[in-house]
Amino acid sequence: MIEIRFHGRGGQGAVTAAQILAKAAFYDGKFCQAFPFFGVERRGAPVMAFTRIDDKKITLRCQIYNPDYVVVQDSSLLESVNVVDGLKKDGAVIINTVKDDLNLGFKTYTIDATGIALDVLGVPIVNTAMVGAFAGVTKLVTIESVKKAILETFKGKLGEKNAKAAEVAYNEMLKKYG
Amino acid sequence: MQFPREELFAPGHRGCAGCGAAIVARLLLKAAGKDTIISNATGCLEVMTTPYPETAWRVPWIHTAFENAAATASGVEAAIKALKRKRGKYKDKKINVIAIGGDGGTADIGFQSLSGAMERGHDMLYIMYDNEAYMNTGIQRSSSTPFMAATTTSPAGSKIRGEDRPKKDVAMIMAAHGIPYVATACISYPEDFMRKVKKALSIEGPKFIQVLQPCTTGWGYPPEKTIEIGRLAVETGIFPLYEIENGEFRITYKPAKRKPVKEYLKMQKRYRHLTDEDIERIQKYIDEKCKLLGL
Amino acid sequence: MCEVKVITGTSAAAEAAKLADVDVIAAYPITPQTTCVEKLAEFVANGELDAEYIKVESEHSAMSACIGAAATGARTFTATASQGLALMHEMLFIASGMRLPIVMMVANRALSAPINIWNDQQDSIAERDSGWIQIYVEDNQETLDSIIQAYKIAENEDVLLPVMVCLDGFILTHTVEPVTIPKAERVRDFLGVYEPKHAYLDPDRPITQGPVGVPDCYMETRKQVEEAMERAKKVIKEVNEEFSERFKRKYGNGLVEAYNLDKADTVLVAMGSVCGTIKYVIDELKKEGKEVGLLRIRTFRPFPKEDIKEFLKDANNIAVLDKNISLGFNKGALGIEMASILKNKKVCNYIVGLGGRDITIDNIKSIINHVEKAEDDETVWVGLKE
Amino acid sequence: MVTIAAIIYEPGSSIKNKTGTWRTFRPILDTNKCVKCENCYIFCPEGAIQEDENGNFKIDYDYCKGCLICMNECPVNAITKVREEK
Repeated sequence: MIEIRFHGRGGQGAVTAAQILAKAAFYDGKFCQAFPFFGVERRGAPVMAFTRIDDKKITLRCQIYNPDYVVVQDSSLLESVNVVDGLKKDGAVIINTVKDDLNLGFKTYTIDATGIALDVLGVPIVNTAMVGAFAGVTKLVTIESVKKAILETFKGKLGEKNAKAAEVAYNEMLKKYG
Repeated sequence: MQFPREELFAPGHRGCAGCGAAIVARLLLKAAGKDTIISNATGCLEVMTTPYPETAWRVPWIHTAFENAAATASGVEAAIKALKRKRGKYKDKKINVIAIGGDGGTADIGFQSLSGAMERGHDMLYIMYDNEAYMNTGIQRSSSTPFMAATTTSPAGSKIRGEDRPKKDVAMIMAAHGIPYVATACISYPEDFMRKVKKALSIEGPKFIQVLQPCTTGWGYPPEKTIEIGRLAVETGIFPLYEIENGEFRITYKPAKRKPVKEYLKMQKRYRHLTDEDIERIQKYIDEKCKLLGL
Repeated sequence: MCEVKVITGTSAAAEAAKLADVDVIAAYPITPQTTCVEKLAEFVANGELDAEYIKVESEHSAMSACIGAAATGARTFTATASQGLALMHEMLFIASGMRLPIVMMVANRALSAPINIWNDQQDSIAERDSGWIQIYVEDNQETLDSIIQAYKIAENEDVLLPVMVCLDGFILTHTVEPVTIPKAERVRDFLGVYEPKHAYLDPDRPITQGPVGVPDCYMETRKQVEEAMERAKKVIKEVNEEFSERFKRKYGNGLVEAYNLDKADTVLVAMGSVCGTIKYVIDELKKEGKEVGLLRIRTFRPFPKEDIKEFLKDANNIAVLDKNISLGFNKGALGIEMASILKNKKVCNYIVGLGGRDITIDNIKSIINHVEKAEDDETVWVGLKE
Repeated sequence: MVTIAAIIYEPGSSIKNKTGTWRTFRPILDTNKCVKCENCYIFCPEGAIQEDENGNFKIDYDYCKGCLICMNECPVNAITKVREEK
């Protein structure tokens, strides 16, 4: 079972990202589960969301304490949140940043998702790009399934743009990390 | 023949001799006819008409609790709509959904449920049978108890002279909901009450009628005076009869010359503690109110 | 072909109500139920569901309106949680006393004070004596399936009682996972059309519903509800069977679900989503060569006494988990009832997960360790902070 | 046997309950004086005053509780009262 934790800010769609990832895994024929951190955070506050992916039915219902991956939607979160808390020793961080030399003590993959979002969507909403980046780094889900999940989540033009953002991020990660 | 003869409210109920609530029910059903469903709040009327296995009702009738006759009726109305549309039930019949509650079940504990039902626009008529106190539990004050009336929880003592607050104006509050029809009525004017019920039922949407109903036990007068006292409440201007149709206010009965309130108050035990000064105070209060209404 | 969607528990509940083709919905929003009633409003607004949706001003009126609608012969649905369920308290007894087959989703949530929007099961447990059938589900699929089953159970002539389907707030209501959604025709075929014979408000057959239950008849009406509860046990099992034949999914025998009981001397007894975590731990321990069992109580009302006794006849260490507490008795409701029917066994009670406290894998393991070493019946509050 | 949910299936079954045994005074209606104004008919809380086959109003003493509203509201004094002696 693979466990993923998303960090974002309220209103940035971290929960939606976790759900899109779960759906993508499901379209790839896997079992999945996604849930928000059950809090009372309003817009702007740091939030978390979680995804579980497995080859068999997932019955586990507790929260995720030792994720395999951490996805950070906003590098400014590093100031207030210990994003690598509980991350498995061989786990990895996928983070939205323009920097290339972040040392978080774990294997770290960086991407300028904000740049991609501004380019493709015209707004700095990075959640779909980050799912694409996750797919590019981990290959745990196919980009086709990610796009399908995005198109199902957002209707019409918005869906197409978001699918595009995911694809751009996916390709960039492939290029960058092979 | 002045009045319809069909009796949809059967004799044998357990109301007091001279019960005004029974007269409300009887007149209401005569006006509404048999294609009517009643949602009855807990209270005198419900208790006296349905001790198992006896019912005085010859129309479908439901009681669930005290504070929710309007919400229950909302469900009935919605169900009729859905069943008509989805399953062809009730054919083309127009069914009157009528909720009925006492002043406590309407103005106090049922107020939120009533406001919700009226605001949501259900096609229903709400009847508040107003006897100005909680009679079922033994004459405790409600927000509809008039100024200075003595009840068991607003007794006339040496310091406080009965109810210390004026009667809550529920009909006007209902009018503020912007519903298409609001009226006041009194059982002593049966043609007027029945005409209002019929008119209300001919209008689609939420309707509200507050009907004054003297109570021999709670007000303290001999049972034969039920109608006479109701008439005096209207003739003195204490309980004006009006209707508000689509926002337009109209007095439906104007006494040629208003009688002094003393005539009304003197007949009832709940007012026997009043001094001439007290009566004067009430007269002034009523005069002012009547002036506002153009009585 | 059925469709599989990755959806939340509340969406699964809304899909179920749609599949049951309910006639009247009356609901008031409350966390964590809201997404269910929002979804239903969407279905009605889009014409996907032909129902009257009454946007009531309180939960008390939600249940009152459902009662009015059910008494008129409509299939009704509502959903609530926590304080909302508590506000309905009075009307719950009236719904069952009037024998109306209302189905309600309860998104289990703690009761105030202090105010807490997170999961435990105190809200529905507090209504255990209300005459409602209570089904506690483990996942989102079971939420959907149980709501469909609930109509079949509630409307059965031998039952005629309302049913609440309880799912853990957030843990299920806000978690997405794959849910198979059956075809509407097949559900329609399974449920049939609701044609009430006892309760209907129709001017052509004027009856009086909800009269004064004088001392001469009241006790009999109570006994009738108790007898209907007893008959419901059989009906719930049959409905579970028939459902599994048609839809290929099954929940134990309908009343309880046994997991790895055969070789286990130590058995955990629990309700709701925590059973999934327990199953995970049982599988892990099995790999280590240790056998632990789970008896999941699916229906807390009617309480499956006979099945529990039978399934637990060989178990010696019984650990009962409760997401509720009977204050003043220091046990949870399930713990109290289990102890009352398993008189000669060691039954320890574990108070867990109150107000959203996470129930971890380590918590479950510590419970197993504790019950195996305990000398006598004990109550332990698990995961308390210093 | 108590019906399910104590539902009462017989409309108006309260007629089995003869409330006429509660009276202190018995109203007597003089049909010769009656002007058929219908006051007594419409104000009776029991509906105990109905027309007979000849079109005359008649008091049904099985249900009349003796409240005497009818007497009070009769404009021509066609209704009088007598002490009930049983």
